[in-house]
Amino acid sequence: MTEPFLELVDISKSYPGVVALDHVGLAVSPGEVIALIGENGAGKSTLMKVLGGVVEPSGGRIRVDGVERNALTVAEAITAGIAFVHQELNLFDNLDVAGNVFIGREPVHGGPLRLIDRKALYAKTQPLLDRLGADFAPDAPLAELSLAQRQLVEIMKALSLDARLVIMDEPTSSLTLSETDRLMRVIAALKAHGVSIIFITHRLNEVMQCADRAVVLRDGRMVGALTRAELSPAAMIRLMIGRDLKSLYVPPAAPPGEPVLDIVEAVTDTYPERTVSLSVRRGEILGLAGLVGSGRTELARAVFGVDALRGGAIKLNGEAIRVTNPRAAIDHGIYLIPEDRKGCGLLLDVSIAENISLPDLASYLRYFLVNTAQETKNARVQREQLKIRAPDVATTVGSLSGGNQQKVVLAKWLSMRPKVLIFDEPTRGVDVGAKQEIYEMLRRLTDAGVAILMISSDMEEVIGVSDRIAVMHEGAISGFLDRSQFSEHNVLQLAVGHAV
Amino acid sequence: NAADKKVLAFVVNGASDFWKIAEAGVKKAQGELPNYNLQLKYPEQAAAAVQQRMMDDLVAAGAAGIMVSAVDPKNQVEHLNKIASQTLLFTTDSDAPNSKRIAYIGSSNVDLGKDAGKLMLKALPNGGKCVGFVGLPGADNARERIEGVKETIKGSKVELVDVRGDEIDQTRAKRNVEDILAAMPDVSCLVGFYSYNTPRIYEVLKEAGKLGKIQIIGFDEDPITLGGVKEGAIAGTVVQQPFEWGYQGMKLMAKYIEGDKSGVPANGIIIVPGKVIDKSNVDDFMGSMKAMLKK
Amino acid sequence: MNKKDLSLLVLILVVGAVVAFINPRFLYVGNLSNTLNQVGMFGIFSIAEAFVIIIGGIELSVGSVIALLGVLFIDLIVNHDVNWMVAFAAIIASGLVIGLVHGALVTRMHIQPFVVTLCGLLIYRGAARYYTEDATAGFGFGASFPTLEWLTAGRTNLLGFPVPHSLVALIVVAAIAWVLLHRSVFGRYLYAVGKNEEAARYSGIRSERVMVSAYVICGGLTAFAAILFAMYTRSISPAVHGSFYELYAIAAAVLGGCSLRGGEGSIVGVVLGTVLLQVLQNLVNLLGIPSSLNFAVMGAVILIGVLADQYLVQRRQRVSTAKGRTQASLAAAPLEG
Amino acid sequence: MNKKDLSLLVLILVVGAVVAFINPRFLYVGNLSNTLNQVGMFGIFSIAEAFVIIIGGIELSVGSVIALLGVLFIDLIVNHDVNWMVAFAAIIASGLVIGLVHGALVTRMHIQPFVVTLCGLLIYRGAARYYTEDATAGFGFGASFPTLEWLTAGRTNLLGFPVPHSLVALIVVAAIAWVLLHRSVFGRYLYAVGKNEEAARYSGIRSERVMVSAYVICGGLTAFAAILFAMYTRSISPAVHGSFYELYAIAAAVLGGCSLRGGEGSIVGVVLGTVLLQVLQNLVNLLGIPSSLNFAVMGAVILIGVLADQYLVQRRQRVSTAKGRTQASLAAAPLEG
Ligand SMILES: Nc1ncnc2c1ncn2[C@@H]1O[C@H](COP(=O)(O)OP(=O)(O)OP(=O)(O)O)[C@@H](O)[C@H]1O
Ligand SMILES: Nc1ncnc2c1ncn2[C@@H]1O[C@H](COP(=O)(O)OP(=O)(O)OP(=O)(O)O)[C@@H](O)[C@H]1O
Ligand SMILES: [Mg+2]
Ligand SMILES: [Mg+2]
Repeated sequence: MTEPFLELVDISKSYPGVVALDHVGLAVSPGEVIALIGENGAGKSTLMKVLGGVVEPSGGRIRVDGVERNALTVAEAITAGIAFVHQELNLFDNLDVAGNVFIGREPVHGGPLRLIDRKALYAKTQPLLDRLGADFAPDAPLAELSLAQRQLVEIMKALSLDARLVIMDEPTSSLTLSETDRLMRVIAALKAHGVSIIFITHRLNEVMQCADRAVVLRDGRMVGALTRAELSPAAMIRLMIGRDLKSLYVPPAAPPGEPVLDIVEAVTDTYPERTVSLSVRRGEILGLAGLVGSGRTELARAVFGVDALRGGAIKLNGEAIRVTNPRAAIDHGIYLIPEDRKGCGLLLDVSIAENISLPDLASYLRYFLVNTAQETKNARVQREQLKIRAPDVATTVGSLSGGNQQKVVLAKWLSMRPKVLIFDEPTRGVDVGAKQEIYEMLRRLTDAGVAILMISSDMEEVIGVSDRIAVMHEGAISGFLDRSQFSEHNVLQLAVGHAV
Repeated sequence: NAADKKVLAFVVNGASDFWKIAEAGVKKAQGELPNYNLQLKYPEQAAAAVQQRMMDDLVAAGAAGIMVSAVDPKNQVEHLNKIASQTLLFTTDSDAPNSKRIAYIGSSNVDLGKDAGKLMLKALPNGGKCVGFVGLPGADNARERIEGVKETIKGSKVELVDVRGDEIDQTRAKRNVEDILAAMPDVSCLVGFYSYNTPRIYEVLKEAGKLGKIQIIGFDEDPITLGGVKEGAIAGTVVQQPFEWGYQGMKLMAKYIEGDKSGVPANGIIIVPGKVIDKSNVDDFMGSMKAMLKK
Repeated sequence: MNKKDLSLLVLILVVGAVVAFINPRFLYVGNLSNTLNQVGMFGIFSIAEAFVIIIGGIELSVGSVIALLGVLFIDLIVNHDVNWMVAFAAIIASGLVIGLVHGALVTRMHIQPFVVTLCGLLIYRGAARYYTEDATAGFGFGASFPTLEWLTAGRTNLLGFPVPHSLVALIVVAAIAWVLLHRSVFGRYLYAVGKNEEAARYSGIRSERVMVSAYVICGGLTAFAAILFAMYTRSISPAVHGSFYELYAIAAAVLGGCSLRGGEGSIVGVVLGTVLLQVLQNLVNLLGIPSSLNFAVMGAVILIGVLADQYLVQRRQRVSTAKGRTQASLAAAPLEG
Repeated sequence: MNKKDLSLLVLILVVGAVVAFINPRFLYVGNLSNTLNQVGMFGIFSIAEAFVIIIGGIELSVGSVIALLGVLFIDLIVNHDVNWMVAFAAIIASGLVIGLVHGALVTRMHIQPFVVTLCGLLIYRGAARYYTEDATAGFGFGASFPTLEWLTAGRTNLLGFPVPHSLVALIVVAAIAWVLLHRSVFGRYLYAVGKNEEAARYSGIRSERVMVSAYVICGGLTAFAAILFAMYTRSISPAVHGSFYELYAIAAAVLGGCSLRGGEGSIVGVVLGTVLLQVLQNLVNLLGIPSSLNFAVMGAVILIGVLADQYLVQRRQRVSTAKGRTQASLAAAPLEG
C-alpha cells in the first residue's frame, strides 16, 4: 500500500455537554476506499466535517502532504483536493442542476467581470449526469427534483471536483438499489484512478461491496478497524454496538386481520393518468418498494392530506373518509412519518420535548395551558424507549446527530394511539442497532393491531421486515409479493415495470 | 449659571427655514434677555401627538414659558389648557382662541390668502385657470390661505381649479407641477402655498421655457422665490414676519413673567400683518432679511 | 425572563440612570407618569406586531390603521352621535376584519405579507385622508365624554403615583398575550408555524388558521391602540397621524428579541423594547438635545445597546468551548446534523 | 424575461392604456419624458435595494442616506466651492463607506440587517438635520453648474424625444447590474448566499464578503441616486427629503419578484416595478384624482395586480400537473437534506 497523503492525528472536538470526538486518528492513502461506520452520534459526520474544513477541531492536527495544520478552512480543503458530499444536503433551490454542481467553481470566460461560461457549464454537467445514470437535465431547476434526485446532484458536485479524496456522508440514505449500484461502480472507477474515498453508511452490505477497510467509531472514539479480509456484517456490528444482533424479521403474533386502510383508485398530481389501489391489513407491515420518483412519497402525502387527492377514495375500516388536511388524518388515527425530517419532520431549534408533544398538545392540557411537567416526563419516557442519545430532553433537536433526529420524529407519533402508520423511509440514517430497535417496535405496534405501510428504498429493510410487499412503478402498483415470493430479483423486476 | 436661568421655549410645528427666521428673532431677544434661557424646539414630526409629548417634557423639565405654533390648534385645546395651567403659554402662527393661552402673536392666514388673491387678480386681468400647490392640503394654514384666496377671487374670471398636495416631499412637489403642466395646457397661473412650492414651480416653468407665460404667485421668502420676483418671473409673494413673532413674543413673555402684563391686549390677539413683496420692494426686503439672518 | 430580555432591562436601567443623573426631573412623578402613558399606547400595538412577526409575517399597515380607525372612531361619536360603547365595539370589529383580510390574502392567495400590508399602509392612509377630505378630525372644544375619557386617557392615583390607564391596558394585554404565547397550545402553534410552517403542517397544525389568527389578533389590538391614541391626541390629521408607527412597532419587537425570520420573540422583550424607545424619546426632550438629533440619539443608543449585547455574547462564547462560527451558522441557517 | 416580469409588464401596459384612454395627454412626449426622469432616479436606488434583498438582507436607510448625502453634496459645491467632480467622487465614496459599515455590522457583529439599517435610518436623518440645523440646503437663486446640471438633470433629444439623463444613468446601471447578477460568478454567489448561506459557505464561497459587497454596492448606488435627487429638487429639507423612499425601493424590488427571504429577484423586474410605481404617481395627477387618494390608488393597483397575477398562477397550476404545494412549501421552509 502506498504512503498516506492525508493524516488526522489525535483529533478532538467537544460541544457544550458533548464530546463528539475524542483523540481520533485516521490516515488515508491514495486509491483507498475506507468505510466509516458507527452508531448514530458516534462522531462520524463530525470527523468528516473536520476534514472538510467545516468544523474547527478543539484539538489535534491535520497533515496534508506532510504539511501540518491545526485546522482547515473549506477553501483549503478544496485546494487540498478534498470533496465532500454532506449528510444533509447543501443545495440551492433557486439555481438549476448545473449551477448547483459547479457552485463556487463556475467555468468563466475570463476578464475582470468573471462572466459565467454557460455553455461550458452545461457541457461539463451532462457527463456527470450520465455517469450516475440520472434522468434529469442539467438545466432542470433544483426546486423540481425529488429528495433522491437531489442526493445525486450532491454526489455530482463532489465528482466534478477532480478530487484526490471524496468524502461521502451517507450518500445512499435515500437512494434505491439501482442508483446505489451505479454509485458503487462510480466508486470503483474513482478508486481505479487513484482517488481515495471515505464512505459513511449504515447499510452494511454496501461496506461489504466496496470497502478496502472499515473504521469503527463509538462515542467519539475509534474502537477498531477491519481489513478487507476481516470484513463481515457480524464483525462490524459487534464493533459498533458491542453485541450481536438477531435476524431482522420477526413474524407477527397473529395472522393479519381485516383491511384497515383501503386506498381505492387514488390519483395523485404527478401521475394524473395512473391510479393506485392497495389495502393495509390490521397487524401487518406492508412494504412499499419502488424506484426513485415512482410516486410513493406522493401517495403517502395524499393519504395524509398534505396534498389533495385528485381522484379515488380512502377508506378506514371500510368507511370512506375525507382527508383534506393532516389534522383530519391525525384525528382519524392515520399518521405519517415523512422522509424529509429536516424540512417536514422537526423544528430544529426547539427542544426534543416540545417536538415530541407538538402533534398531540391537546392531551397535555391542564387548565387550558400546556402542562410542561407532563410534557417533559413523556419525552423522557420516549427517550428511554428509543434510546435517543441526547444530554437531556431540553436539548434542541438541531444539535443531535442525524439518526437521533430521526428517532425524535418517530417519538412524536409513537406517544399517540395510531390506527395506521405510514413510514416514509423510517430508518434513513439510523444505525443498525437502532434499526433493530425500530423494527421491533414496528412489530410491537402491529401486534397491538396497528396497520403499517412502510415505504422504503432499502432493499434489505423491505425484504427483511415486511409481511407483504407492494411495488410501485411510475405512479401505479406493478404488483404485490407475499413472503414466499420475496427476493431482490422479484422486487427489482416489478420496480422497473416487468411482471414477475 | 445656565441651569438657574428660566427657560422660555418656542415650540414650532415642524422643521423648516421659516422658523430659522423666527429663530433669528429669538436670538435677538436672547441678547436682550440675559436672565433667560431661550430655546427653539422642533418636534421631529409635524404631528400633534409628538408636539404634545414635547411640551409635556418641557413642562416636566421646568420651562417657565412656552410659545407654541400648535400643529392642530382646534383639537389641541384641552392639552394646551393643561400646559397653560402649569406654565405661561402663548400661541403663535395659528391661534387656539378657545384655549387658556395668554396671548396669540402672529398673522392671520386668511388675510395672507386674501393678499395672494389680490396678487392673482392683478396678474390675470383677463381671468384664467389657476392651480395651487401645497404640502398638506388639510392643515389649517393651508385651508385658511386657500379660503382667503377663494374669497378674494370669487366673482372674478380668475378660478382656482385644483390644489395638489405633496406631503412636503419636494421631489413630488416638483413632479406635481410637471404633471399639471402636462395635464392642463390651458393653465395660466400657479400658486405655491408653502414656502418650497414656489421655487419648484419656478424651476419647472424655467425648464419648460414657460416663465412669463404662466403667472406665479407665491407665499413666503425662499431665496429662489425672491430671485424670481426680482427677475419679474414671479408676480409676487406674500410673506409673514416670523422674526417679529420670535422677537416680540419672547420679550413679551419675559415681561409677563416679571409681572408687566400691559403688552397683552384684552382679547390676547397680537396680529403682525403680512407683507406683499413684488418687484417694487423686493430689493429692500432682501436687504433687511440678510440683516436679520446675520445675527 | 430570558437572557436577552435581561440585557435589554440592563440597557434601560443604564440609560435611565444616566438621564436621571444629568436631569433629576426625569424621575419626577409627572414625567414618569407621562412616559408610562406613552409606553402603554405604543406597547399595545407593538405586541400586536409581535404576534405577526412571530409567525414569520410582517404588518406594515399599523400606522395607517391607527389613523383610519382613529378618524372613524372620532367621527362616529362626535358627528354621528353613536354611543361610545357601540363605537368602541365597531372599531375593534373593524380592526379584526382588517386582520382577517390580511391573513386571508397571505394564506389563501399566497401573497407575500410585505406586499399585502404595504398595500394596506397605502390604502388605509388614503382612505382616512379621503374620508375627512384631509381635514383634521377632532373633538372640538368642550366636547366631552367623561366616562370614555376617564377610561382611556385618565389616570388613577395609586400610592401617590398617577397610573395612566393606557398602562393598565397594556399590562392587561401583555399578561393575556404572555399566557397565550408562552403557556398555551395556541402559542406553541404560533412559534411552530413561524419556525417551520411545513413541519407544523405535518404535525397536524392547521397552519393557515394559525397564521390568520395572528393577523386577526394584530388587527384587533391595533384597533384598540387606535382608540387610545385618538383619545390622547383628541384630534387626528389623517395625513400624518401614526405615520412611521409600524417602524416603531417592528423596532420594539426586534429589540425585544423577535426575529424577522419568525419563530422567536417574547412578550416581556417587546414591552421592554417599547419602554426603551419611549425613554429615549423622553431623554432627548429632557436633556435639551436639539430635536433634530432626536432620531439620531435613538438610533445611536439602540445600535450601541445591540452592539454591547452582541459583544458580550461573543466573548462568552469564545470563553466557552463553542466557537464563533457556530453562532453565525445558527443565526443564518438552521442547524444541520 | 421570466414569467413574473412579463405579467408585471402586462400590468403596466394595461394601467397605461387605461390612463391614456381617459386622458390622452398621458402619452405626450413631455409627460412621458417627465415620468421617465422619475423612473431613472427611483430606479437606481431600487436596484441598490434589490442587491441587498437578494442576499437576504434589507436596507432601510435608503431615504435617510439620500437626504444626508444630498445635503452634503450641495453643501460641498455651494458653500465650500469644491469642484463638482471631486464632490461627486466624495459622495459616492461616502455611500460606499456607509454600505461597508452596514455590511460589517451585519456579518461581523451578527446584528440583524433590519436593526442595523433602522439605526442607520434614524442616525443619518438626524445627522442631516443637525448638519444644516434643520434648514433647507439648496442652490441659491441663479447658482449654476452648467455641466453638472446638464449631466444629471438634463435631457438629450433623441428622434424628437427628450431622453432624461437620469434614465440613461438607470439604463447603464441596470445593464451592468443585469450582467453582474445574471451572468457573472459574483451574481451566482449573491443568489446562493441569499438562498442558503450555510450551504454557500460549505461550497467554499466567502459568504461574508459577498454579503458585504452587496451592502457596498447598495451604498454606492444610493449615493449616486442622492446626487440625482439633489440636482432635481435643487433644494433639500433634511427633515423630509427622501423619507419613505426605502419603502418605495422595497416595494419596487418586491413587485419585481424579489423575495424578502432572499435568493430571488431579477433586475428587469425591479426596473418594471419602478416604472409601475411612477406611472401610478403620474396617473393620480393626470386624472385629477384628489392628492389625498394618491397613496390609496397606488396601494389598490398594486394589490389588484398582484392578486390577478396570483390568480392566474394558481389557475395555471391547477390545470397543469405541477402541484400547488411546491410553491407553498418552497416559500416556507429552507432546503432540506
Ligand atoms: N453543532 C453541534 N452542536 C452540539 N452538538 C453537536 C453538534 N454537531 C454534532 N453534535 C453532537 O456530536 C455528536 C456526534 O455527531 P455526529 O453528527 O458526528 O454523529 P454521526 O456519527 O454522524 O451520527 P449519524 O450516524 O446519526 O449521522 C452527537 O452527539 C451530536 O449530538
Ligand atoms: N418538491 C417537488 N417538486 C416537484 N416535483 C417533485 C417534488 N418532489 C418530487 N417530485 C417529483 O414527483 C415524482 C414522484 O416523487 P416521489 O417523491 O413521490 O417519489 P418516491 O417514489 O417517493 O421516490 P423518492 O422519494 O425515492 O424520490 C418524481 O418524478 C419527482 O421528480
Ligand atoms: Mg452523521
Ligand atoms: Mg420518497
